[in-house]
Amino acid sequence: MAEMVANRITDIGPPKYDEMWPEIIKNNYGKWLHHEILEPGVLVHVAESGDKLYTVRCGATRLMTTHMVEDYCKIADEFCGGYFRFTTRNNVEFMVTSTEKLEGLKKALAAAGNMPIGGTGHSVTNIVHTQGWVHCHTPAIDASGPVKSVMDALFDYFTSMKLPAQVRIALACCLNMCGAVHCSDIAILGVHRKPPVIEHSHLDKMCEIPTTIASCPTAAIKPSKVDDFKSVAVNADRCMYCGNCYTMCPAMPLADADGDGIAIMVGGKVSNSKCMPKFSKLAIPYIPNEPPRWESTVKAITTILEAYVSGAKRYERIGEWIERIGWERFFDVTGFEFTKRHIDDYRFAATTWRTSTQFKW
Amino acid sequence: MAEMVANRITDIGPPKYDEMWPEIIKNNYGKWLHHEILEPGVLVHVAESGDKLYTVRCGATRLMTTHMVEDYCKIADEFCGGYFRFTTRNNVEFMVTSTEKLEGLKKALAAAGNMPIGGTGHSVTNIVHTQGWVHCHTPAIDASGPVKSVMDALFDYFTSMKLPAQVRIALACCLNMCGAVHCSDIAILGVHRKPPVIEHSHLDKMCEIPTTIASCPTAAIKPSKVDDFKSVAVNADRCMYCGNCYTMCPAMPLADADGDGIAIMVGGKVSNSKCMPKFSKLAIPYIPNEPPRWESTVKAITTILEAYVSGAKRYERIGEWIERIGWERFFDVTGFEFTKRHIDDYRFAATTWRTSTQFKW
Amino acid sequence: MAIKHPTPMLDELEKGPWPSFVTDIKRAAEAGKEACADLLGQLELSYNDKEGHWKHGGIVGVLGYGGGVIGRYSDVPNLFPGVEHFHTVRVNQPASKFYKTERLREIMDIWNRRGSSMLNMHGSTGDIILLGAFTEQLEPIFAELTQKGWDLGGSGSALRTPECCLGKARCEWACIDTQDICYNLTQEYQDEMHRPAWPYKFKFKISGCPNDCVASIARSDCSIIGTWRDDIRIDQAAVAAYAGGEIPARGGAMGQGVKLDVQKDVVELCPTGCMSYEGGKLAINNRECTRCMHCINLMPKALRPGTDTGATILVGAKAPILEGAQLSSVIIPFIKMEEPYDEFKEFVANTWDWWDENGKNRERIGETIQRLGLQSYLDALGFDPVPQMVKEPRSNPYFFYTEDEVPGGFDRDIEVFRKKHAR
Amino acid sequence: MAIKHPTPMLDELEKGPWPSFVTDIKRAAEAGKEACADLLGQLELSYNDKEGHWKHGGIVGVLGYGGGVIGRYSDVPNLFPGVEHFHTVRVNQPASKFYKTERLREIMDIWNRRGSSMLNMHGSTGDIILLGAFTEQLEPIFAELTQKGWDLGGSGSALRTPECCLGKARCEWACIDTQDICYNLTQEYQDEMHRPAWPYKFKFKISGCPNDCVASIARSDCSIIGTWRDDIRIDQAAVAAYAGGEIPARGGAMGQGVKLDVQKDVVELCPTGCMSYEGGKLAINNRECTRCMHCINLMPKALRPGTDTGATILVGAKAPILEGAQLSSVIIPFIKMEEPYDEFKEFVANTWDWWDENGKNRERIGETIQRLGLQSYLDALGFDPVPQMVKEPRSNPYFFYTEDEVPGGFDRDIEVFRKKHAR
Ligand code: SRM
Ligand code: SRM
Ligand code: SRM
Ligand code: SRM
Ligand code: SF4
Ligand code: SF4
Ligand code: SF4
Ligand code: SF4
Ligand code: SF4
Ligand code: SF4
Ligand code: SF4
Ligand code: SF4
Repeated sequence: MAEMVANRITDIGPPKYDEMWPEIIKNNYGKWLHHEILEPGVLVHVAESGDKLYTVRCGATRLMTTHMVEDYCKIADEFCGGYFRFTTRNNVEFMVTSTEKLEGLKKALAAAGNMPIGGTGHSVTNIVHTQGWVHCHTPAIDASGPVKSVMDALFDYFTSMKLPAQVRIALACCLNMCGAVHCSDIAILGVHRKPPVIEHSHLDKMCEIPTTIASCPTAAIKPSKVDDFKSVAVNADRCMYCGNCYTMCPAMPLADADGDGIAIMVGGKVSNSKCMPKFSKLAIPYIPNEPPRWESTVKAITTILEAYVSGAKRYERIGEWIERIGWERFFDVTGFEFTKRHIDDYRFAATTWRTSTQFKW
Repeated sequence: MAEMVANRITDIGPPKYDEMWPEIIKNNYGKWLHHEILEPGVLVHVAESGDKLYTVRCGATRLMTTHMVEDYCKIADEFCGGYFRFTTRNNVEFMVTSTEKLEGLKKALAAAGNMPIGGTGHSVTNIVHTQGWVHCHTPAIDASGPVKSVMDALFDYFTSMKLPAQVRIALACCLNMCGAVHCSDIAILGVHRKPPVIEHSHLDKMCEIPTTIASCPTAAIKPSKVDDFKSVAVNADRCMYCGNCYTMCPAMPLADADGDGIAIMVGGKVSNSKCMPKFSKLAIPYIPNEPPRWESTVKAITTILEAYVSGAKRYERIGEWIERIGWERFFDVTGFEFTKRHIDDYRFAATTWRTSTQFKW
Repeated sequence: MAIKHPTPMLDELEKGPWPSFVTDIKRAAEAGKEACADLLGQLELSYNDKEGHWKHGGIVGVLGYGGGVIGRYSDVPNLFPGVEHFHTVRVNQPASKFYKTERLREIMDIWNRRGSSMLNMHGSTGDIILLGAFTEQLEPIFAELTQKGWDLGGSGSALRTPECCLGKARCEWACIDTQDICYNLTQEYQDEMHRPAWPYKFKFKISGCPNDCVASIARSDCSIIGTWRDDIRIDQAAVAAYAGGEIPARGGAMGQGVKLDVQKDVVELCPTGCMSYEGGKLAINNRECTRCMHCINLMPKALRPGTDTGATILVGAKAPILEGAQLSSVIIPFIKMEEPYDEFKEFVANTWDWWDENGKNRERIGETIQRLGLQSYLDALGFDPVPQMVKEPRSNPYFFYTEDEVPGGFDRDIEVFRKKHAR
Repeated sequence: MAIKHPTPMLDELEKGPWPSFVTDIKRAAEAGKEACADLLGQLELSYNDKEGHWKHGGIVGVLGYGGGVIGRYSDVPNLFPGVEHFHTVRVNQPASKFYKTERLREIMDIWNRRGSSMLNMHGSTGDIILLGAFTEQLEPIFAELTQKGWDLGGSGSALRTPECCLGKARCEWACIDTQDICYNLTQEYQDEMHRPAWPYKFKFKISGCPNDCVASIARSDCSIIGTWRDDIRIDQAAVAAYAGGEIPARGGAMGQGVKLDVQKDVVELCPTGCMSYEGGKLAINNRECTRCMHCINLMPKALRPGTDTGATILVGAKAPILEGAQLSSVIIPFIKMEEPYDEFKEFVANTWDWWDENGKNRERIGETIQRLGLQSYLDALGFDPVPQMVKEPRSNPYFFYTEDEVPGGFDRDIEVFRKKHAR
């Protein structure tokens, strides 16, 4: 063991970035002048030197095999001098230095069949998402399945740029919200609806009871003795199914076929362009899990997008559009039901109530 | 006693409103068509019937004697058929039905010397205020003195209509804020700065200790035994001088010549016109009490008004102006210091922090 | 009696163009009111000390009433015996504060004889405040007042004196009869006003339109604000007159000469962008209008509220003690407010029941709603949630279900779960 | 090995134009990866059950590291032995995710041999996620990775893998060297990343400009966002070309044909109203500009950020668990970000000290700031408050003083008070 430690390489960090750059980036780093989107998914960046860099963006699945990576590598080797990159939204970008190479690249991508070009400008770009039933232990929904189903339906918006502005969709499979679901134009959020079921016979062995109790934001958990086991009890009236207790204590699973499903939130954004960053707000509290194609979820999202396309002004993000027309009108034009769950009752609730006579009928 | 009760008239409520109306209002109630401000302080309302009602608004002190009321009554008897009214901001309004009577009325008011005409339209109208050292038990400041000092300085804005929009000033002599100080264009607020001084020898006799403890919003009060007296102790670090304990317990006075003074808040409004109602926000945390003329307070307010006049667009209330230019610019143009006290740390604090890169240097 | 004490500080407040309360009080002192002479003396002392000189109020009042009188005693009575007692009597003002001088003089007469002759015209809640009575005068004052047809207003943990804007009496925009509503509620709830029985105070304020001239949205637990459901009435000829500068902008609010720029001042400042002005015609897309009043305010001769009028009811405004200030929030987007206001009174009864049952001591209804959630209050009212109640839906994902809403309920068997999912 | 389990549900996800993860995984299964075959089987079971089939993670890892590996076990291992263990290894990505295929293949090779061949490219924090390892493979994988010059990213209550936008590599707007900052911080804080010692996780994300293409303001405890202090650079000839329709609006973001309306689309949508366009000349009052990027975004050939560049530092973003989601808040309005970033690192050290000392278990720094107040954090940093830190000043009147700030201090003598004020 000691030897092993001695031989071990640790704390070296990742490779340095510049090793991963194609020549043209090495030459023009920090010296780009401007860019243009030539067609959906195809960008050109022009440097002070006059160099031009053509980028082709392809939709990717994020959850992928080494085979898929190898496919990307091959294309990069053939057209891009052996370099390519992933975007912050899990798309793949191939870069070439001439229009001739660009044409060849585009043909090769088309031939691949699973490398759709798009996601730039006023499009729906790739859905940022999490792991779902493929890996995590707390999901209320799958991730890759709903993403695939939604992107199939919105494919035309990925390969075109006909929206009023950028639309960013994110999915998170539980309230932990790994990603930027809380600030997305449209957010698909996995929600539980049942309090944890408690495994009294094992809880004391598997979990620290005080930490478990402390983990609950609503103080719904109390110590309790059940059948001579030291355990806990959950006050179902106070539980909001956040799953934080389960994170601390595996003896309190939440997952339930009938309970779990999807909430849709809308109108968030991240960039500081025009308006400040915004949180997404609740549009639909619950849609059942419908594997394998999550039809109702897909329909809800296309409904939002269609209302947005027909109602928004150019350059308006979804949140800006809704704030201009008013949330009361948003529920009107989408036909979504406004329920008691839409009314905030958490910490800043009072800041969301309508303290004005200004509203629309 | 029983007889007395038998004879007593109770629960009759106020006289009915219509008994107090001049003839022209009886005739045209609910039938007014439009109005116009003929000059500062002088309005005309035109009814469907063609009747015209001329109103003259006079600044008044609110804190007044029966002598002053009698002066008003005399004018009302002479020119207004024995009717007049008070506005919701403690101005006095005389109403006549012809321009001839209007001229006579205006002359009489001018002759009175203490009935300045104004307060309409884009003016500074009367200051809504509270009782101060003239009556209440919890004030940090006087009310009528600062009001008189400020209105003297702003008199020209009362008798003219040259501001970008209406400016409503309010004063409250302690954090109880009797009035609409929390939603005024400019608010003058009496603040204490020392924790209560505790009269241990009498506290238990004068106050209920549990209620006293419960009254503190920051839980700064704890039971305590001092010199054998059952009493309370205040954790000075947690006390924010709100005076709520004193409201419940007279053995805990806060007033202190060195501690007390004025905070200035700005940018609030009430009407739903254009933008929704807004709270006033802290501009200056503390200005010492300077009886009899509160020079520094007067200066702070004229500074705000001058910056507003030179910076605002027409129809912009103070709060709208500040939000357009940004609070960072407000502190710039007024020269007021931005301090740690301006940063909220109460319940909704996080909603006031700048969660964006958008700001001005 | 005349002036008893030198007041060099207060004398400074006799200078300047704004009316001087000092001059006024001196006049009363000179006319013989010791209370006024001593009030000046004590106030001068406060100006020197930079501290007030009143004791914490004692419990005084009139028989059978739990409020309407605020006790007040000087803490330097030896120096100023005329204000040793200085209680206030809150007299319920007539709705919107019109006065027949004859009737007002009834009060002045009583007050000159039995009190200090000092007044607040009016208190911040709306009452006529008689400022400075000795304890022994309270019952006689009350007896004389009621005999003349006047009654006390509210104080303590009770309904406070309702207040309203002048409304239909002189304003073309009043969408509801503010004075009648104010009077009717005051009469209906005499008991609630005079016999405190609640967690804390409760205030009604009534404004005829969204301009809210009585600041009800900021200062009342229940704000009744006039509005309309149909279209803004437009007189295109008058619009043209505004555009041509024949009528001054905003009813002359900036002076007679000021011309309105219909496009820039009205259309472009409309918060919903629902107006247009083309070819000299003003058009409003009323469906998108939020009835903010801006355009009407700027062109009072051309535009008027609609005719299908009623009120928006908002609940919960208050000053900052303890949980921070609140504005009222929309609870009923629209209600017809017609005499005898039964629907509204039913809502009030349900509101008070809920608050009475759930409110903590010294907790305003706005705070109770914050603590228990708007939904809990709506449930008690039997109201369905509508988007008009919020500026925006929640941004957090923390919402609740009841057991019957979720198929299979909340009770699950860990054994069944473990059959599918090994530990 | 090939396909082991029928997957009628998953097969539905092979249809449609978007790339199918099912098709991809099937390919790996067919190429012989049992893990992939069983992953498909277990996922199909989840689709049937509408419940996931992973156990709560166990504690696994590599020697000397407190994180970088997330344990995961199937709860139906008998059915799907290939995924009985399915741990993830978080490999620290190169800043902004450019890859030389040769280097990327190093990882793929290791992973094909020793793991499931499943990946997340990339995880939400930015790592290359190797998805599905058996426990016994963890050390060998780690050894091979490090030998090739790769290291693990963060997990647990530690610094998480920093992430950045592509910045100067391909974007004309980058005001800071995002990749170098990201790399430098990653190297500097290897210990903080690999040996969890804090109340909870901590994330850095670096964007080159306020467009924030790495969503740092929403997803990182410390957001480093490029900005500038001087004037936006204008090329008036290019402005004219936009106005004339020679260059498409927003760099072609709506297609090549779309013409920009400089007045309507740029000037009128500028949030500060600090632009004007008269006589064909675009003017910006830079003093009033809040550097929102809108105008630059719409006319990338005509406008460019200034040249006195640096970063705004914001702190505290996080997902909703527990206190609700937060965005980062401005702490340092402007800082020059120049190698070796000493000033910034001093700020980081002070930040971590304060959080370490004051943060509760599982409390993100944003929550600690909420609980203790922004001022407490600023005090620890030794920073003066500036209005740039807030959207607006407080609206409540509840603020504190220290004893030395108030003349006479806090200790008062009730006897002295009572001498002036009788009880
Ligand atoms: C490649 C990428 C950065 C990277 O390091 O990988 C990137 C690249 C560019 N972004 Fe971005 N953005 C990228 C993620 C983002 C994100 C992050 C996100 O979506 O999670 C944002 C914030 C989104 C939000 O607000 O919710 C983002 C907000 C912007 C904006 C501001 C848009 C707005 O008006 O709100 C611009 C400006 C614009 O598009 O005019 C911009 C502009 C650009 C430009 C034009 C910058 C340039 O001059 O090269 C690049 C091409 C834009 C395009 O695709 O139309 N980029 N951009 C990311 C591509 C993601 C993808 O695959 O789709
Ligand atoms: C007399 C009075 C009502 C009463 O029952 O006593 C009244 C009367 C009128 N108000 Fe008011 N308002 C009166 C207090 C208020 C208040 C309450 C307050 O200030 O405490 C407000 C809310 C103030 C706020 O927003 O902070 C108020 C907000 C308005 C507005 C909206 C102004 C705005 O744009 O925000 C208008 C419309 C306008 O002026 O164009 C208005 C308009 C009017 C009109 C034009 C209504 C009419 O058609 O007759 C009246 C004359 C206005 C003028 O003086 O220029 N009235 N008005 C009150 C006079 C107070 C005074 O003595 O100065
Ligand atoms: C007389 C008056 C001020 C004035 O100069 O006009 C007044 C005077 C007092 N108010 Fe007030 N309030 C008066 C209108 C208000 C208003 C305005 C309104 O009603 O429109 C408010 C703000 C609106 C609201 O209700 O929140 C107001 C908010 C308070 C509060 C804070 C309540 C809160 O929930 O935040 C207190 C504190 C308390 O109740 O303990 C308070 C308490 C008090 C007490 C009883 C002092 C105390 O701590 O016990 C004062 C008695 C003073 C005295 O010597 O008479 N007073 N008080 C007003 C009543 C006159 C009238 O009946 O017409
Ligand atoms: C793998 C990944 C999701 C993905 O599919 O990409 C992920 C997966 C998990 N996250 Fe996450 N988080 C991942 C990025 C995020 C992000 C996004 C980011 O970093 O930009 C967030 C939101 C931003 C933030 O940090 O707040 C995020 C917010 C959370 C939270 C909520 C934290 C909070 O303060 O609100 C939790 C709950 C917790 O820590 O107990 C959590 C917890 C978890 C745990 C450890 C589950 C748990 O309860 O213990 C998940 C392990 C799953 C697994 O099986 O591997 N994860 N998590 C992401 C990390 C991959 C990587 O290293 O690149
Ligand atoms: S969102 Fe929840 S379920 Fe999904 S990966 Fe993150 S922690 Fe796991
Ligand atoms: S799921 Fe959340 S709210 Fe429910 S008991 Fe667990 S920690 Fe508490
Ligand atoms: S604001 Fe305070 S001091 Fe002034 S009257 Fe109201 S309770 Fe009394
Ligand atoms: S003044 Fe306010 S904060 Fe201070 S002890 Fe009294 S109740 Fe508490
Ligand atoms: S609130 Fe409306 S109706 Fe009442 S006086 Fe003011 S403008 Fe007129
Ligand atoms: S009332 Fe307000 S929202 Fe309606 S049209 Fe007029 S300005 Fe626009
Ligand atoms: S954040 Fe700014 S610098 Fe970075 S890629 Fe996006 S636009 Fe370019
Ligand atoms: S960057 Fe934004 S604020 Fe600055 S000039 Fe451009 S649009 Fe206006």
